Amino acid sequence: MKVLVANRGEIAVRIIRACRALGLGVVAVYSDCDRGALHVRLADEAHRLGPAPSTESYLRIDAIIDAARRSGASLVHPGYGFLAENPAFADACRQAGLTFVGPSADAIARMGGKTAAREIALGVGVPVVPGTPPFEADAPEAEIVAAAETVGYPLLIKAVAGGGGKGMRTVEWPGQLVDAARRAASEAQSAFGDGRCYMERRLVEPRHVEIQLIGDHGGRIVPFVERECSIQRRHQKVVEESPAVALPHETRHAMADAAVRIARAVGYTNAGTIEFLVDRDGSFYFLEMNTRLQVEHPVTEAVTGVDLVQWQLRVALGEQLTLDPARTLEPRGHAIECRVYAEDPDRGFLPSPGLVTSVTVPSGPGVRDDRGVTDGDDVPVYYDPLIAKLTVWGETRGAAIARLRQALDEYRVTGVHTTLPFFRWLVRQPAFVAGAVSTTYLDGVLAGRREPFVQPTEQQLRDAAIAAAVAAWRARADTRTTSSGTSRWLLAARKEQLR
Amino acid sequence: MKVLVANRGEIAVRIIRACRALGLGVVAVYSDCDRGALHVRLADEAHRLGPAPSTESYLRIDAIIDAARRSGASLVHPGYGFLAENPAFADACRQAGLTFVGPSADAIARMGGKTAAREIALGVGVPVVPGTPPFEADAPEAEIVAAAETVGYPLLIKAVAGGGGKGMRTVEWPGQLVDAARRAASEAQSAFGDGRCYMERRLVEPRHVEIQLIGDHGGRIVPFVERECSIQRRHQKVVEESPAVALPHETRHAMADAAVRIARAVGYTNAGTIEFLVDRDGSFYFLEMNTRLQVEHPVTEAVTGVDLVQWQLRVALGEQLTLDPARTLEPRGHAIECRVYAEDPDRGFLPSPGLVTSVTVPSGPGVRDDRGVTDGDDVPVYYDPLIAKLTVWGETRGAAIARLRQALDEYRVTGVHTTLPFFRWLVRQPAFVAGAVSTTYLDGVLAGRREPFVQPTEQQLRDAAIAAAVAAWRARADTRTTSSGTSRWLLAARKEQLR
Amino acid sequence: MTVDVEVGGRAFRVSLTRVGTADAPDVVRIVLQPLDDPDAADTRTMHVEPRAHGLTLIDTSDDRVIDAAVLARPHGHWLVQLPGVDLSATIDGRRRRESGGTAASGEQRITAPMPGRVLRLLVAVGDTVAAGQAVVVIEAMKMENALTAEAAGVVREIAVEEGMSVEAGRLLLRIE
Amino acid sequence: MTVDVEVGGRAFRVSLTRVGTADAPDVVRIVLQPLDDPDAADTRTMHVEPRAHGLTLIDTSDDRVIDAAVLARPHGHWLVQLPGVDLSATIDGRRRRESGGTAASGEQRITAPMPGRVLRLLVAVGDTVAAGQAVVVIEAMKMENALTAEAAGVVREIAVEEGMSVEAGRLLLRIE
Repeated sequence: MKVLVANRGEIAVRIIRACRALGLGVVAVYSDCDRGALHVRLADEAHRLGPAPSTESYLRIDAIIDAARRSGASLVHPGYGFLAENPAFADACRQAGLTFVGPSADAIARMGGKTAAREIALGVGVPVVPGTPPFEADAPEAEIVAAAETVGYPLLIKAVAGGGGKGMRTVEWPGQLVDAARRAASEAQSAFGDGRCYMERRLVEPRHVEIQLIGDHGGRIVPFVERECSIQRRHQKVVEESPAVALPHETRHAMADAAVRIARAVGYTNAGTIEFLVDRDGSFYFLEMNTRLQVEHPVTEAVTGVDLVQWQLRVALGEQLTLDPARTLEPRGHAIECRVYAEDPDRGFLPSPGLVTSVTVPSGPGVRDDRGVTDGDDVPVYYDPLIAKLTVWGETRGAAIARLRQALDEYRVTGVHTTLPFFRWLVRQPAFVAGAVSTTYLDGVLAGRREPFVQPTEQQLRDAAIAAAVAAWRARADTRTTSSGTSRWLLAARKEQLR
Repeated sequence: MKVLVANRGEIAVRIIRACRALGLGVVAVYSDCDRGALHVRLADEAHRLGPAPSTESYLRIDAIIDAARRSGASLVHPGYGFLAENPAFADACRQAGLTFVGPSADAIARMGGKTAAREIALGVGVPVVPGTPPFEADAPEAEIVAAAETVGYPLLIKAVAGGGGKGMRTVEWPGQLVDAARRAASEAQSAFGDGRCYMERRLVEPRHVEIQLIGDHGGRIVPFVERECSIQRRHQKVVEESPAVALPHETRHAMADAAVRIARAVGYTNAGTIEFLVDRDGSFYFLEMNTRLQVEHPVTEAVTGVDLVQWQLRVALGEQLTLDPARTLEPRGHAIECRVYAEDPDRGFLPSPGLVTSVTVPSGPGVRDDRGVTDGDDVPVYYDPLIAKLTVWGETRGAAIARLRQALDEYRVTGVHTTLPFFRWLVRQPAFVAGAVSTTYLDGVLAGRREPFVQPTEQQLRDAAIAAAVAAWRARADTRTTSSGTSRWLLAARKEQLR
Repeated sequence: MTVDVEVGGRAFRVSLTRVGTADAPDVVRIVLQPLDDPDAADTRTMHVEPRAHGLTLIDTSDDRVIDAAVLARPHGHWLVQLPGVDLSATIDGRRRRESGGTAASGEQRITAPMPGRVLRLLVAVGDTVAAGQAVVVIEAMKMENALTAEAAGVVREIAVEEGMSVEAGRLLLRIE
Repeated sequence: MTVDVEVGGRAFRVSLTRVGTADAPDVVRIVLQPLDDPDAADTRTMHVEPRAHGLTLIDTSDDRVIDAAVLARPHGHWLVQLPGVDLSATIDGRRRRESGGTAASGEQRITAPMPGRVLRLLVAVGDTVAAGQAVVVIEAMKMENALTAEAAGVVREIAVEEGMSVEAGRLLLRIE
């Protein structure tokens, strides 16, 4: 039996590994710029979807269904992002006789609309953050201003179809409102093809805590120990951990109960996550549901020993859940994940696409690296620049942090900039070590920073000067000869020298 | 505080990681051929010991003590192999004011002599396999023959100072005895500088089961769940797992008790392992003690969550053990390790030294890779060809095997031959899957094999023909030009073309 | 060969002499002289080993290893990546020659920091902008990135249109 | 260029024609003809991308990727490593020319399979040896490896001494 993995990068690699461990065949899909990508090399077969832009490749439902037909795949795993939360895709799979590894199109549709999901949560007695109905991308200014008044400032603008911080804006005072609403709508339109947004009251320094769950087709729903994802940059998670720091045992169980009630209300199957905001008084509010596998699932796997992606596939194949909720809610040790992006943290986290020329990966006990590129691979400009997820486990949070520091120090990627220097700095901040963070923590400390995350030593400056001089010398020497086996960096260097 | 790591390869890397997680500085040592090796690159500083042969570098006590002095290291971790079980080294460290991360010189000396160790085991009521006193390398033939009679055939000849299968020979009938004894003595002399051997009765299809333990300086000794290491080639372990397959709970506890009694008898501190042979009737016999960290320690770490190397360092620094024996004896899930060697399994496991040109490493949940080389690194001809250890964990043994297969399929090393194809074959053998193996299993099935471990498909043959032709074409083109940036394989190819 | 290298705000003069023999062709003598302290020169002899990602340099006196990824970037920049730190370098003042003059005259050139698409132009030619004001939004890798003016000035030229795809280093606006 | 490649007991004739343009210089048309079945020829056009460890070849018709590590080994051998399988290949019959003749005359050349040290010679010139009999012990990487005669014969030459270090491929003994 074959599974078509309708994604790319690290999550496609992750899903391929789960398929293999279950003895399932793997069909990859790719856009033109991903022809030789890692997920393609690891698959049994690979089918082209179209040109590099995602609207012409990974977002093309027809091309993916066609690849599934041609390859004889019987399951489709959407990963996260792209079409993962698109009910039309889940529906198209069903109509093509393919098993969609995820919830029903109906459940996606009902929970995917952020405002409808809030109604469902309220319906089963789970509190939500006060908010407005959705407004259209071209709603009149007066309507937007009036809606904002019902929520109060500061507020958040969010895309109805949102996720990953896209189409999201913070509004501190009325003067920022209209411009922010327009930008959020434009970003939402370009990211999700749906420009509708809504507004929500912004809690003061809340924590982001979420409950992973998985449901089978017999109505069983198993919740997992919570994840804390409070460390966010511009509403995008950058560090996640499990369990949350200092969350009372009763709150965990109350959240898990609330999550299961919400999932049950829509007949939820397969993996999903209910996100909550936790206020400073310990009360929690339903935020939204992600009707798919999440980026940060490895921390849950690390503290429970459960392979979530294997269970996604097993449930999709009709298997009954045999996980013991008592165990999935009792973490063993502590896990932390860092999302490593191809971005330059010293230039405002600007994306840094390009050729990865080498990767040195940390390893050892309690260290897991999920990566979508290796040396010689490209980070294309067309997609999310997430290149790897580093997950560490320790018997205690302190032990996990110690391992995380060691692993981050060891991790090295050349050819592109990465957020590794930023993480090396972050994991040494007192607030992080104390776990005293909220969703506003990171943007707050970054706003005041001017200095680079790493200060080079005198020795490093001298070494760099020597390396640059030797490289220039070699590149010049090389322009006088012809070679077909010259390494890539030298070819690039020679080209620059000739400018 | 700094730790000098008196070793190389994967175990040096492993120890460096543990030091870092504890915030300790790392001093590496190296021989001439390891100048740019991975363990050197990961260290804070590195000191040269001498020329490549281990007798002139990693076995030179004086050079290591000198490097520790120069660097200001206060601890010395010996790893395994080399000087790890040399009481003179432990003693030299102590005299130089350095803390040796391991047991006392006295405990090493008492347990390191295999025959003396047997006496100690008998003294605390632990049964041993019947055997002879040691004989000298140049013992008269008659003495050897007479000693063999007291044990009976088949028997094993073992080096008193032995380990890792070196200086070990199986003797099936009297005609093989003298030649085998001479060879074992010669190998023992060259490997350990001590040619003395002894003989031991060979049990019929026994299993090799061992108990890891760790002791602190307050007399606490904590035993761990057993490891099974029955899959051996020429007495050298190639696959290890924890827990053992179908070992009764009472046997585990009886073994752990026996192990603690033996360790206590010599006032044992730090990490060590008591090895047992388990006969077909379930009775077990003390085999020997390894007074150091073992190659296969990751399987224990995987099922207990305990970082053994960190605890080695903590105990050496005077910390008290706070591990709960009830927990260390209760495994969570199942772990299996494969020792990946630079050897060609299709040519009788001949060593395959050389330049590693690329490494593709498996990862994902429950997968750990401990490696001593990465792409661009050399596997020197001077040392043990172990290049990596792949350890997988699963909730059950079946889940672990499924992950192991997936991880082995994904693992790729180019430039040298490795035992990966052999492992891909092994983990699909019914006897392995059933866990129905003994220490004679592997040599038995390998003796009868003629066919290669992988049969290439027609497609692979065609691909290889094309790749070889393109490579030859590029190498010829390249001989007509000069280039300083040509890749290494092409330089090597050009050289061969010009022969 | 002698070159001037500027890195991390420091300038060095580096002289290279090949001293290799047939056995070890890639041995180089390096004299490193900080331009702000010419007496603190440092002479080393190093093995040069090419790697897929750059160079490994090994000091023949103490075996210290420099493992550097070196990438040529547009406009005479080099990116030098050492373990733990990424540094931007220029050689023989290329950066100064190419953009230094403009800085002196008070001109700012807003260039694309990465390949992407011009999403929105927030100013027009003739507009007065304040320091820190966003002037153009570039979309790359699914994120919007607003580029800001470094100093106050007047927009003199807009070299791109909305919707246009741009390469890294491409001039977007000129502000005086 | 046309070469004959022998791999895994099969022989192929491979013709290569460069069809690259200035834009894509490394495109090659490949005609592969199994010598045992000349009608089953296969023509493909492939991009050739050099990698640190070898080559990535991408079929332009179906985008299938061949990721091969290719290493030149002594005596005209090539080691081709594809994912999951290592294959030894010879080009233009080099192996046959170099050692084939000796096999025909009943001569066995025992050569060092890897670099190492000759630990013990177990036979002397003039000794008769049986098939499978160990004739020399090589120590490499801390293991002893006994090399055996493939067929019965008489030892004609011993080309090394005990304790000598040998390179891979070095002749150790000749048996007739």
